[in-house]
Amino acid sequence: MNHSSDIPSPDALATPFLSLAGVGKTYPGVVALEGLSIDIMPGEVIGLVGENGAGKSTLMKILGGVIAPDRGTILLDGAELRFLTVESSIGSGIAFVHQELNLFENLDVAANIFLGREPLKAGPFKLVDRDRLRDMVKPLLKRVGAHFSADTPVASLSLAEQQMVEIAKALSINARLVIFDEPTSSLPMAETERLLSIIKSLKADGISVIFISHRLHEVERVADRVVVLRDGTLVGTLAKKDIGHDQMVKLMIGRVLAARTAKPQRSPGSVALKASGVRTEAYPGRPVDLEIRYGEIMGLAGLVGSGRTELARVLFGIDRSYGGAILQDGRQIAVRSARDAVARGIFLVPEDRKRNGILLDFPIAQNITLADLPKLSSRFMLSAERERAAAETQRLRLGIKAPSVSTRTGTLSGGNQQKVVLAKWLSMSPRVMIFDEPTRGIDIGAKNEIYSLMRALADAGVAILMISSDMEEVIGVSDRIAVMHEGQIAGILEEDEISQESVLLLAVGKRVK
Amino acid sequence: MIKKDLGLLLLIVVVGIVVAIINPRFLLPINLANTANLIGLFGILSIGQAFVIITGGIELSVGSLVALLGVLFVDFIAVQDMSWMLALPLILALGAVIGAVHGWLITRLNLQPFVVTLCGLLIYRGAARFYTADGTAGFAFGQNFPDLEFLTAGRFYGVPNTFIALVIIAVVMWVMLHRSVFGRYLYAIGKNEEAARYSGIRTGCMVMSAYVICGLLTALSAIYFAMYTRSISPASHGQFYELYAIAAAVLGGFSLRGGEGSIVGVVLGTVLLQELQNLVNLLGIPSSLNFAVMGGVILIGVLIDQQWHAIRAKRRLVSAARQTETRHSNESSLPVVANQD
Amino acid sequence: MIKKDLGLLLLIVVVGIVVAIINPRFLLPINLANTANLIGLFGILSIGQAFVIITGGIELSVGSLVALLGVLFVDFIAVQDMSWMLALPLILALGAVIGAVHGWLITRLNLQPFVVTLCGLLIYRGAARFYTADGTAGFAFGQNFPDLEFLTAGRFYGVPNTFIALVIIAVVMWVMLHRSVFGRYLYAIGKNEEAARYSGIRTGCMVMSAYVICGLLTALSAIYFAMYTRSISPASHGQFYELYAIAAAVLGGFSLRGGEGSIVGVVLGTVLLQELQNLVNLLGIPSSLNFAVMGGVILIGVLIDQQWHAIRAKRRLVSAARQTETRHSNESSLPVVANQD
Amino acid sequence: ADKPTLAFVVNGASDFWKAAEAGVKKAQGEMPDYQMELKYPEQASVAVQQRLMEDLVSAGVKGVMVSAVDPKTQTDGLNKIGSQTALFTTDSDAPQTNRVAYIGSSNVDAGLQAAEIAKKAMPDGGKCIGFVGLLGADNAKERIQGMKDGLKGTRIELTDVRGDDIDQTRAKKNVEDALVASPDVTCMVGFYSYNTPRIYEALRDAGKLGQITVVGFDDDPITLGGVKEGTIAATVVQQPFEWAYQGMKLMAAYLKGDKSGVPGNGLIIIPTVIIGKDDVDKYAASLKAMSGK
Ligand SMILES: Nc1ncnc2c1ncn2[C@@H]1O[C@H](COP(=O)(O)OP(=O)(O)OP(=O)(O)O)[C@@H](O)[C@H]1O
Ligand SMILES: Nc1ncnc2c1ncn2[C@@H]1O[C@H](COP(=O)(O)OP(=O)(O)OP(=O)(O)O)[C@@H](O)[C@H]1O
Ligand SMILES: O[C@@H]1[C@@H](O)[C@H](O)OC[C@H]1O
Ligand SMILES: [Mg+2]
Ligand SMILES: [Mg+2]
Repeated sequence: MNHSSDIPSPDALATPFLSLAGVGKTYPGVVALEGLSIDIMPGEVIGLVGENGAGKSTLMKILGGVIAPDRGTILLDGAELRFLTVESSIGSGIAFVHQELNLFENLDVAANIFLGREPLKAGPFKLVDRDRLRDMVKPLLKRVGAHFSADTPVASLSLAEQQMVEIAKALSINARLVIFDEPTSSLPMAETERLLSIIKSLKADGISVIFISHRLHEVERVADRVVVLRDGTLVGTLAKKDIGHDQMVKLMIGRVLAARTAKPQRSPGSVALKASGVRTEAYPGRPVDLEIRYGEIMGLAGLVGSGRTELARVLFGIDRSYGGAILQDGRQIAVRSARDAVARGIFLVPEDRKRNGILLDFPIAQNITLADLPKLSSRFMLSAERERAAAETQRLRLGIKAPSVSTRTGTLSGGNQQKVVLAKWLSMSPRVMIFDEPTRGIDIGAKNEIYSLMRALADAGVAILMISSDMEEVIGVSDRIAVMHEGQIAGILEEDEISQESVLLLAVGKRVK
Repeated sequence: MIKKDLGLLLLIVVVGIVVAIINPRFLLPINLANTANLIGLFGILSIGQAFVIITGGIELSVGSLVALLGVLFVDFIAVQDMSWMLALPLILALGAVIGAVHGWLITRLNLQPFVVTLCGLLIYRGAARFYTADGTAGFAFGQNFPDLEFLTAGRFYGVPNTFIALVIIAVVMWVMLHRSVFGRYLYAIGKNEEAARYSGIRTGCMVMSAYVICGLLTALSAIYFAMYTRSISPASHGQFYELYAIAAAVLGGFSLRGGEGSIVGVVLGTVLLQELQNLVNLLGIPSSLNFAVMGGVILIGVLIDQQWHAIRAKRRLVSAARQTETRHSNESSLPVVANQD
Repeated sequence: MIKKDLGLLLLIVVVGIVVAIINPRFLLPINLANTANLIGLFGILSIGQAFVIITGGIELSVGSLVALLGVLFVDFIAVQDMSWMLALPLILALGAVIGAVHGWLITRLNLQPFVVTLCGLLIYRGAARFYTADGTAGFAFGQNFPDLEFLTAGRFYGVPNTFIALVIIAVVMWVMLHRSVFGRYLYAIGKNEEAARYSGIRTGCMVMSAYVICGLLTALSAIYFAMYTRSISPASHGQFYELYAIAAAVLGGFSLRGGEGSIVGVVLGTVLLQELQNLVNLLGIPSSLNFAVMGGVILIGVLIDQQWHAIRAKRRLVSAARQTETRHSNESSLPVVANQD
Repeated sequence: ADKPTLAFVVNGASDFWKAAEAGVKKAQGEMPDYQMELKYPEQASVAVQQRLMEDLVSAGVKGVMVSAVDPKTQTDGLNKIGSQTALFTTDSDAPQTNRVAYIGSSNVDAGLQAAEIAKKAMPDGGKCIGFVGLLGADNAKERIQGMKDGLKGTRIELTDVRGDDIDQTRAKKNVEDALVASPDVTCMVGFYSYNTPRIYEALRDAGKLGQITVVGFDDDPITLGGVKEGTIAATVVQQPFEWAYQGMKLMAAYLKGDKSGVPGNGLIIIPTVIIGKDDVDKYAASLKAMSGK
């Protein structure tokens, strides 16, 4: 079908334990997967890459028994699997870390990890053997490097810690194949490293892995073979020796991306926003001092739970602060609600897009105009025309891929949803923009667009604070980097001090010389 | 949305035709006017409820409020000799204040709407019964307030003034919900309150306003109900009216999860419910079946709506699959060509 | 969880002591037994409701079901001369079937629980009234069923058998909800149904089971209520019982959003509600205030709970601030050492 | 402080019982060594009423006079109360129980009297529709049956009785709907105390006052006004004041050991009375005197 599959791989003689043949899935209006065929060898790590909406999650959901394919066959050890359900998939030895977190905040860590597969006491009553459960969970937590215990309620974990629970859950299944669907999207560096080594140890045990990620460097490091999807079709397979960042990008989007190290067009201006001794709920004993200047992109790096999101929430008025002051243009301001912040041109692009960023059920136009309605209306009466025009302007400006601005936002790909969030703020002259993990789960093409947008904003004089756990991104995009450690700014790296090592050192609480 | 409303309208018309065929007196102007009158009373109540439901909330104390405010109104003007021009705004204000308190408890103290208004349901009825010492509040024989009575129980060219009031209120509320910034905010909050807050919307304030509007409209309809029955036994007056209002909203396409529904829908829902009540009496169906007929029709309505949606979605899916299949087979030659390149 | 239950227990005890001081007859064995009897009746009902609430659902038809199943039970054994040994399982089965139908409509046809059970509320009461032609179902004079009466209305060493039944059911249901896989699944579903599905849990089946359990327990209590009143006017019997059950669950720490609450909590909630009713009658408070007292106490309870949480969170924060500050100053020397390495 | 307590327990909240409250008060005034009170259940249901009585017994009440919600089938519950206190019934009797005596009207007789009113007002016959709160309640059934019996052999017919569950809005709409559905109706009967005023108002709104014969029950002020005006033919009044006043005194005497007031058959019937146009003023005056207003 294509050139790379013609080349015999070293493992060609080994028999695949799982093969997919002609698997396809259609949603109304979208072909998520055209007929797709892949063989998976024992002990093989397959990197699965592709743009947002390429069909990666769809393929994995089919394997996980979450959705049923419209056509095609799946063979396990040569026998056809029909009517795969979540249970039978797990039963066949397929473990699945979902892209969207699927944890239960009202249950503790142990209950979450073994949900659906609890160890039972003897007897007909299906009683949970809680002691055995705890014993089974402990080594798993240790393996993923978690610092929390088995009976911690999941509600009190951060997003990254929750992702660790998800990984532990996948490891708990006695699997022959583990699927990771963007497991690192909210994992910071150290934890990511640990995950990559976990994958290697799985491979050593003869367990196959499918690893989906938009962080191509990670894919490069662990994959034995890379499978590239575009618009639901398999457009290429890269054997181990051919795996490289540029090759993957070329297959994914059909062209090579220009280097994206756009440098600032101007030197930073005066201090736009200053946090002076601000205390957040997570670290009330740790005051934060931070200055962001007009025209610069200030990166904010740190380990999991170091308190970056909490700081952003306080600056944006979502959480109250537990002390300290926020100053805009040198004058102390009161930010008691997001509305106060918005009125002052301080905007936040939140970490959890679906929960805080957009209304999935609203048309694109209504999402874009939501924050600016008073301006787009006359005497509080909506003007459909003006709304549409404003939304259309933003859609063209940001290149949001959608049939029209009346399309339901929930049907867009992640990258385009993120652009809708951006469009909401860009239409109303920002002074300070806070981006919390702006490219979480977003493909490389869209990522680049967002980076250039951020740079353009900074060049237009906007002060930008970018929280990111993606090392490449922090280093590549920021003009300066503040690093947080346990709720406090451990240090600020100027342009010439920036390096992966210095960020890491500060992040774990060591001092950079 | 509009299609849904049309479906409901169709149901109303079909039921109307069937009833009219069995008993042509259904179409007598006097019967239509009587029914229109009650549509007015319950419609105002249901629109109030709709504002709360849109935010994802619920207002269960409506029936008890109709009793409490009704008792107070009648007592003020019939016993305390207060001028109705004073009593009316006073009761409306009281309704608004109670709505504000509910909104405050829900938005500021983070209590669940169901819980707050359930307590309201219990407390207000108790208060009403205590106020009259379990007696009845009513007018003495021959006690008349011609202006008030014209406004609340009179007719204008045969059309009940309560119905006219409903039409006016519905139009105002339609503009408010479907054409104003406030309405858009309510839908946004109902769909995803957090995202609305992150967009700088003062969600607490908006939700509170929804409860105030509900309180206000409930107070107005409490006055209308009081003037309709002219006597109120607080132990039973208005009992279950919250269910009528919720049922009308649900029939009219509102989702109790919030963020969905239209004013036209809730008015049509009210019309259908009152048509059903009228039908039970006109066709001589035993009174005991009144509730059962109502429940049955709501269930069937919701089921048809759901099935209709499901079938449409399925058909879309099938046609999508067919399209891609033909595309697929057309394209199947392409790779060969590509390989030859 | 356990702390919350303790708070509720404390409230129950304090209220009990105050009432006993004002009217020592509160502690008479006969009064305690009477109250325990009603705690048994309502407790069983509330535990059923709790199972549904845990899944994020609601069962509004409980009161009407108590009427319908009660009418049928009495009619079967008093009029149709069916043996009660046959009628009892028959009614239980009917309750389970009705629960299954609700569960089916909710899980398979995707209807909202509020809507389905609201229709149930209307339909079952209508059916009950129609069945008796709006009359009363009751036993004739002297019609006795000694065994059945002992089981349903008898006492064992002075303890009402209904209360004993409640204790047994509560223990079984506690194990089921808090110690079995099934219970764990229900909590998971209540919090996040989709995620539960992704974990391989057959959510539809589980939710259905919750409604079946609710139907079963409702049927059981319907029989108990029927044997308590020995007469059923279907127009009013069991009216508002769904609210009692929901109120008991809410008082007991259940969230109507699902996924939260404990069996001990709902039983204590029932105890408090019945204690309050008893208190109103014993202290000579006008009965008109009965509902108001109930509503007031629920509201206050929920408020205290909420405030208590808020205060605790604040205190935790302050102590955390103090701790980290000291830890911080201790640590401040560490990096220096590290640097010297 | 420990005076023996006597309780008068009614079947549901309604203005009808206000007169009884006045009667209790008057009796209390004459017998200060007893504590007397009137109790409303929160709802007109057997369970609620039974619970109320049980609690009263726990609270130490010595005598109970009850208007049972459903006396026919409440036998056991009433017996339980009767075994711990002196139990009297009122409003509707429960002869199968261990109650000491019944004091009240005969609802069958009241129905017969309603028939009398109809016959007198419509010598040429007519078609009646009735309205009532609880179709299933005993007093309603007996009144309806009594009226039907009384109308046997005449050209007047009671064709239908519509129920409203004590929802006043439905009570009024039922009348409006009846006017539409049965254009040939010539007479309307309000079986519960509030039904007659609702009939009166619906007829007034429809401009049919005076064209349709109205037969009433009880003495709601609107009912009495309509009778006086001539638009309501007449009303059958019960005497809850007397039930309460005489009943409480009787109960007190009984508890002191004086059983002479209890007749052999245990029935103390205080007759219902037809109040027509000419009797209204006198009756209203006596009501006023009783309530002491
Ligand atoms: N439930 C659904 N209904 C309709 N369309 C869907 C649904 N789920 C996925 N799609 C569409 O199917 C296509 C493939 O989606 P999928 O989630 O597999 O992409 P992906 O490769 O995982 O993207 P990402 O990198 O953003 O996670 C997309 O166009 C998406 O919009
Ligand atoms: N809902 C919560 N309840 C309790 N603690 C929480 C909660 N959310 C976050 N925390 C804690 O607050 C601290 C800071 O979390 P925050 O989300 O601000 O970190 P972050 O640096 O943004 O990391 P992340 O990469 O997870 O976004 C962490 O210790 C986390 O465990
Ligand atoms: O029982 C009462 C009945 O006798 C009266 O006629 O109407 C009101 C009822 O409560
Ligand atoms: Mg995906
Ligand atoms: Mg974060």
